[in-house]
Amino acid sequence: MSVNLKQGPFEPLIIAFCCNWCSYAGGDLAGTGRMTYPANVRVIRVPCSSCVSSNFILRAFQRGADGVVVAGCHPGDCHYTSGNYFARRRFLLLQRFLEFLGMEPERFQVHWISASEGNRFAAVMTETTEKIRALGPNRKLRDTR
Amino acid sequence: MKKITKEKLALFWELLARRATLYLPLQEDGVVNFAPWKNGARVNLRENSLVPPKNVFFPQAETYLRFQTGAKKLQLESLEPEEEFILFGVRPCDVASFTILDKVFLEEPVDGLYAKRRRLGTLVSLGCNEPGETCFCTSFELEPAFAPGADVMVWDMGEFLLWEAQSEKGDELTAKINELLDEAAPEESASALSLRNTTAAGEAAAGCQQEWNTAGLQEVLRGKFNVELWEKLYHRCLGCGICTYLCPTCHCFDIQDFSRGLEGERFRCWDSCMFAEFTLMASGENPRPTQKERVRQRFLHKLLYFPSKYGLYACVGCGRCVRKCPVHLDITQVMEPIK
Amino acid sequence: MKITRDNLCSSIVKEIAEISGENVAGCYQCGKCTAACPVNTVMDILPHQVLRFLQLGLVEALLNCNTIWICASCFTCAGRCPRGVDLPGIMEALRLILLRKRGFSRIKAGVIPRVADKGMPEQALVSAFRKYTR
Amino acid sequence: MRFSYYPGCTLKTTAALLENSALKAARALGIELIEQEKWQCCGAVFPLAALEIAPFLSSVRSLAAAKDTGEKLVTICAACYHVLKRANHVMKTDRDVCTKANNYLQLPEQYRGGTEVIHYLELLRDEVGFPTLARKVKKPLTGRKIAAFYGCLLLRPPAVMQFDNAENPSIMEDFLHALGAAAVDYPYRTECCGVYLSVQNEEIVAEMVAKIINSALSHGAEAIVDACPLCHYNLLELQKKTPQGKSTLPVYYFTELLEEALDLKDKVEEKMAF
Amino acid sequence: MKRIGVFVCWCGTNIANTVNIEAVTEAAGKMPGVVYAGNYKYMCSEIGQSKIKSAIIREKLDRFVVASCSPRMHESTFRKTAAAAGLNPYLVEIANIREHCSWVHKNKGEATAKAIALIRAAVAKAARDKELWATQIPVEHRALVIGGGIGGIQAALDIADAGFEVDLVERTPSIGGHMAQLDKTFPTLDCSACILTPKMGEAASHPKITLYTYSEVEKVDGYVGNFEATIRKKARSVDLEKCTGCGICWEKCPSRVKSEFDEALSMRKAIYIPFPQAVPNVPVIDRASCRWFTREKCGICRKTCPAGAVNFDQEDEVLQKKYGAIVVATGFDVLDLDDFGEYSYGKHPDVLTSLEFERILNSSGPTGGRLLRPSNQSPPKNVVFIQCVGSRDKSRGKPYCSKICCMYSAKHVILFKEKYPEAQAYVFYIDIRTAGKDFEEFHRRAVEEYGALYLKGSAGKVFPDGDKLLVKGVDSLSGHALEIEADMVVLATAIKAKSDAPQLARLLGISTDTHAFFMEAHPKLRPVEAHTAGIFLAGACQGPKDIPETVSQASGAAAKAIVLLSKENLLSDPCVSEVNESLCTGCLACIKVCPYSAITEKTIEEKIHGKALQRRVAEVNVALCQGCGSCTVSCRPGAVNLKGFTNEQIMAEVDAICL
Amino acid sequence: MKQLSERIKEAAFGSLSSGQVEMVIGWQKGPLWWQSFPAFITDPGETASLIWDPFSVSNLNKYLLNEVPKKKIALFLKGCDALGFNQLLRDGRVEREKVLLFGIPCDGLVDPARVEATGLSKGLLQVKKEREELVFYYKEGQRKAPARDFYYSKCLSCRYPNPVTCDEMLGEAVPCQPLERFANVSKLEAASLEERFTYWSRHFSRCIRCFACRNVCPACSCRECIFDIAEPRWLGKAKESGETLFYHITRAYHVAGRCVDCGECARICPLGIPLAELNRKFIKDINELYGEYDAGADLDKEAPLLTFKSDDPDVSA
Repeated sequence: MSVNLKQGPFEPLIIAFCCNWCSYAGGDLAGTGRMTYPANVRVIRVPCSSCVSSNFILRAFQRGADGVVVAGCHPGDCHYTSGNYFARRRFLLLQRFLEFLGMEPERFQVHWISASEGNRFAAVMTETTEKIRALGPNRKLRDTR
Repeated sequence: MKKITKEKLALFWELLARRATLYLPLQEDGVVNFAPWKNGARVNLRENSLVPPKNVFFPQAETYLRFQTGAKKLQLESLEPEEEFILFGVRPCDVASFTILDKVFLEEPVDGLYAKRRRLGTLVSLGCNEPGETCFCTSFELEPAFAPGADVMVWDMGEFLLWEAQSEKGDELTAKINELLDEAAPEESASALSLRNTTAAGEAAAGCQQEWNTAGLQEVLRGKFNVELWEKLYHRCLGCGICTYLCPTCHCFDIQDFSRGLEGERFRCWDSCMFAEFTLMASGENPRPTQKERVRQRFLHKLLYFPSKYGLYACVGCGRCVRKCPVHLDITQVMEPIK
Repeated sequence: MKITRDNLCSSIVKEIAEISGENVAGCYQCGKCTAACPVNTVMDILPHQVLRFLQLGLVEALLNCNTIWICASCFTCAGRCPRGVDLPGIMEALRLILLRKRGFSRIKAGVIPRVADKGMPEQALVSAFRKYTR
Repeated sequence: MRFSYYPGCTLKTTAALLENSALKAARALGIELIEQEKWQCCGAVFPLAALEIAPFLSSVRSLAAAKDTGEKLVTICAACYHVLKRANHVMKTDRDVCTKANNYLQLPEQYRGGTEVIHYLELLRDEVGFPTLARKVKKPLTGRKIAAFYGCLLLRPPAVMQFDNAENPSIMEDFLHALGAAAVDYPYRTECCGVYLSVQNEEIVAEMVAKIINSALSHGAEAIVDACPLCHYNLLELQKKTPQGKSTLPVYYFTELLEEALDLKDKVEEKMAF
Repeated sequence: MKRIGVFVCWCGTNIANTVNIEAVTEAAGKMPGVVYAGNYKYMCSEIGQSKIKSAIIREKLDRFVVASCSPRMHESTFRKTAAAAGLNPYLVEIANIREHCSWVHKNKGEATAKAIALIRAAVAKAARDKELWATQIPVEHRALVIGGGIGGIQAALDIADAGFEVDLVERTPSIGGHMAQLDKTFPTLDCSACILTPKMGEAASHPKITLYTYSEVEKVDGYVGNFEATIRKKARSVDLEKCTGCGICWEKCPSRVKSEFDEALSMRKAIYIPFPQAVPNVPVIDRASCRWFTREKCGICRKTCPAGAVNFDQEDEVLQKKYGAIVVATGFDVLDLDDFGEYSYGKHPDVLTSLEFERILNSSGPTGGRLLRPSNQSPPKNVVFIQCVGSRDKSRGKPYCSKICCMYSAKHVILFKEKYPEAQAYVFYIDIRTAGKDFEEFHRRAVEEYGALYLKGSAGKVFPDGDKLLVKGVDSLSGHALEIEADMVVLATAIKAKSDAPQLARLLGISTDTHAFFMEAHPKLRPVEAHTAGIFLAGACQGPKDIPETVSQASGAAAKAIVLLSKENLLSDPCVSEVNESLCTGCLACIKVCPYSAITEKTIEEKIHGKALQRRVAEVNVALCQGCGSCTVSCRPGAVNLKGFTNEQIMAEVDAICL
Repeated sequence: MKQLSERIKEAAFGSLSSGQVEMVIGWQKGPLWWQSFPAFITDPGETASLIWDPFSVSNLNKYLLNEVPKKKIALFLKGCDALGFNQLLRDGRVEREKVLLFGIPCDGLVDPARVEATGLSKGLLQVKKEREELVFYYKEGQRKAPARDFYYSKCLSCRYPNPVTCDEMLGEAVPCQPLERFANVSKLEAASLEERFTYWSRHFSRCIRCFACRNVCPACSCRECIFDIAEPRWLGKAKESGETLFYHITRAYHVAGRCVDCGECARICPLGIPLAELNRKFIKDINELYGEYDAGADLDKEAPLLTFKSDDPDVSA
């Protein structure tokens, strides 16, 4: 059963697509540094933020995610040189489009987190979880089945 | 014959809706479609709906089975429609479409979901006052202002609606809402008949451009499977599903599963012979590889295969496809050269 | 001198940061502000020292110095600061703290007729009032 | 060429000379400066405190009014230029302040920094062009050695003002060259004149002014030009009180020279019919 | 049906303390496709791995999931385990329940639930794993070194000494770089030329090194082990073979231009060698200032050349060569001081940058080593050195420390004082940074033996004041604003990346940091490698460095290149993109987003409805593809898929996590 | 207009009879006044049936995807069609040398719904355009009205009435005075989140997934559409608001930076969903964020989603 259908107070489900080279490693560093953040966040490892298709993001929302984070290397630092630059364009447009359709913009966030920013990783995930918790469950893009 | 004055309509809808779910032609963003009536909804009795009311009996998608798989066992739960409803304002052509759908779904093997909905629903037809530009129901010997298959027949006489029950279900409904109905004066009742005559005449008259002689069409089409005309016709088809989805008689469907982890549900949903994937087989083979075969299938199915099997054309002349086909692949026109 | 955490993060230090929008930790004491300042000779606390005092939490001394009143907001320091610290903004914050809290005025009413008579431009009077009073 | 024009308080009183000469020259150069209706005082100083919005609301109103006409907003007074340009910068870059200012002002249309604020000197350089100006000069100031004084308000903070190279500006020198004069380069031309300190601490200002004047003199200047009423006052009045005693370097507004070079100086202005 | 095994690691107490191992194992056992789930204290240990191996055989597992630490830690370990048990190593997935779970959550219930979700995702992904096979790529045994400064020279020599061919490409007419411009080097005060020139000669005469001076790399294609570079040898207009370097031509040449080598402090001719020890010692005609080329008159050099080496008709030569490895050693530039008008640089001849000062000190420099004021050729008595001009300046300059200025300023003080013992040196500094062998001692000598006055503070403005310079500054320690009357002012100008570094980075497919220095693959563990395999970095092109650091990094880069060049073949990562040709529409958007030019178009023929049809589709070069997956997103119908991270797999992960 | 239709016939006849092309795609007229539809002619003798009238709205170039010509195909392009053609060219779906393009300057086409809304459609037999006016023919006689009053709204904001590419122009270029095309998008942008959501859910709830918007789109030219692919099945077939949203978001997103703003999606939607506004939101954002870009107008300009600048605006976190 999806996290947000459980009994009790609303607990958001947040899916984070993290690029292997920066953000996933930043997540690892958050772990090695024992920096806590809410367990609501579940990370999917991808090679690069440019590898995250809008399809996955929409799919996550359909299947019950309350928030989606895409995290990649800082612009200019992409392991693959330019992937995050393309991702930045794709996601900025998608973000603005979703907002145009009436989705809360907070639900889909993009962050640049380097391998050395374990604290930032934890902070972003904490902050995102809190924001989404405050927003309540995603009802707009969700599959109701 | 009964009547109800138009001022009472708002009350009337409310009363009906209290008895059962009430489907009415509602207008939203300039588009008229059948939908459950809610207070404040804008009822449009002038125009026919864009999407045919078949979706009330045969929804675009409906879940009928839930399943859950464990390590060993599979649990199933079937779902059935339970809700009684009234479908008000169906035009006689669309009422006739149910006769066609009944042939498909109610003959053995009977389609349980459709059958149940037919039982649960009461059909109130609204006669047409004026034929539309693309109407050609008379081509199929239908009457624009009279639907024998409806439970209740209603005519819009301007100030009031005339109401006549035509079946047991119709009588029951009439009894339930009798408080709002008045007896129609004899001359008022008679006006319904004259309306029937004038509209029928209107449509059949030369003024209506869609008069299409279907006599002997079935025979003509036999053996026209491989004529060169199809080669010419199909080109402009875009392969979209507008014609089939807006057709009151098209009834093809697909069955799909939706699952999340170990549980899920099975549903059926409209499909269209215009789509390339419609006949695509798992092997990758497609017996109707191009739009030519698909266009031919659609026309021949309506005008040859169906009548051959069931004895009536699978078209009621509602004109929706003529009106909405983006490239005007007009059923009334394309048959002419074949003939 | 005793330095305590309370001094370093006193509410007034925070208030200065809030009013000026500047982070005094950005300053690494290169002194370029002082070197650039056209009125540094008549200041009792030099511009770079103002930042150092703030880093040390020594606000009281700053509120009693003449520097903040002498700073003419010429922005030479801000334009050259390698750390992008807006010192005139901090000076303004220090002035505002005094002007807001005590409601005092730095300007003596007596000077007005004298200077106004000399054809001093409105601009000078308005700026003086804006800087010296509330 | 048509522009919105923001005069400011000082130009209407103590610095009328600056305005009159500027407007006269503008007409002669075929530039239409349309004075804004109901302009309000810019406040003379830009509020440096991050939390203060109220003091520059009047500037925003002027900026928004200029946007409505779709014209660039011309200022002549250096202080007004400084305040309006900085206010505009904030409106353009600080969303938060921008929202607050808009909420407060309740303008018919949101203002987000769309107006371009330019100084009269920029008008001459970018819209008229110094070469064109040079061609229009009737009485070139040939042989005159003049030191330009920039002061603070036009140049700093450089990141916001972007008026010219803040440490090494040339616009006034280029202007002087266009008028046929020789521009004197001297190190103190971008220093502060002491601004409003003259109200309370005249002696400090006198010392600052002395440095400037002496520097200009020692580099051979015969006159000094400026673009700011306050600099003008300080340079003109306080050089008399310099510690070294009276010095006699004449001080002009740049527009006075412009007027002179265009040969408008003694002409009585024809009434413009509007 | 797949047969998936799940192995949950306790990681001692690291995981087990926060995650209920038993509950997780039980839940994993019920997941679709899972036929076995077990757990062990240390899965990565020998015993743990052998447990996995035996389970693979016993339970006939065809793939497995390890729930343990980060895949960045042990993915390769468990892939080897799989291979050892006869499974394809790419049939392994890792669920990171340590770094991403047990270590960052405190509540055991929540952590357990999350661990289960992560394993569910890994299982869903594993179920869609396919066998993947690495391919072998042959290696071209030749290296390309770009940049002929001390870094490039050192790297070339090291690689060549290991027995591999090296091509050294230098843009200017001579190798030597900035080091050739220096007078002495800190902290030993060795003569720079004395230690550099032999190296230059060695490089020129090494049988394995080919010098391409006055040449530029125009294009680099290919991939690790198989780069293909296009090198443009600009027309020198002088025949390298015939020229004897006698110097008659440049003596006679009538065109005078500012010398780049002397930082524009002296003039050179249109036909010139940049400096006396240039290698090759063959002049080049600067066509932009040569009268023959600009006015078609003159030709004196051609007439006077005794060897007949001058050739006006020489044309650029374009070479294409293959290389296995590339070393980038393109060095640095110094910051442009346009934004720092307060120092009067460019307005007054006695205000110099350190590099200009270096040339004035140099015996082969514009003054023949006599340290005189450029304004009036008189000996300076007071020299003010200002450090951090543009360095550590996030407003107008560069936020970083240029690293070498403290030391060379001390050197300049010493050299100045050696020449003029009676004179005074002043140094404005913000902080003194002397981390390095003998550096602090050197700095103290400048202060204590040579009496330089070090002033902690900054100079605010340099005013030309008569024939002097008035420096207004501050001594922040005493709290005094200062005025110093100086004869010369020397600005320690920030080091910056070469202005065309971003273009070179694009050309090579490597990345730059925010200041356009080339990025190393890892700041600590892979400091000499670029992100792109087969490309190595040496010297200041990667960040400010002094000579010994540059040389050691160059040797490091050379060592890395040698490792690569000594292999016959390389194995490529099989996680690369592939194109489903039947879905591919041929729009080729993927080509546009591929950072490695790994996708090309090809024409295929297929039969559609009986008609033979040719159409274009995309094709991935598996050797070039680095597996970023950008192409997969650019492909609307999803015809391009990244092996190991297919659309199906990521979608399955999403679905599984959302349960 | 008459002249133009004559020229169309001539061009068609000429190119077919000379053997230059093997097929001409143009428009023919149906019996009803608004029925003008694509026609595929291979016989020079049939070219006389080709027409050009205020209802020749169908974009012909997408049909090129179905045809595998040995020789060339001749095609008539309006301004919007030419942009679409260029997009197909850019996507590698047509070969320029396999088509002969006749350009048609077009200042706007008539929306039958607007005619109906005015009541002029009753008994209407034929509509013709004469200069700036429409002439409505009835049994009883005729009526006239300014043509622009009846144009599709997409035509009123058309910025490329004259084809940007063709082999031969038939007719004089027409002037262009487009209305602001982002007015609706801006209006929606100014609405609250909930208002926007209500607006779009109401519209999307009508969607029957006939895919006409996709099938007509010159930027939707995939051989197999992501929505049709069964494995993996991205788009489910249920009538679920989530699925419908996925469809509309993804459709618009896939044509972002590629949409030529021909407005066909919205015109063709039987349920009247304002689909073009979705595309225009992307166009507007792209123009604002990455500089003006008109897909199909300039083949040398890099598509905005296939390029980047290192100082592009950041994704707001």
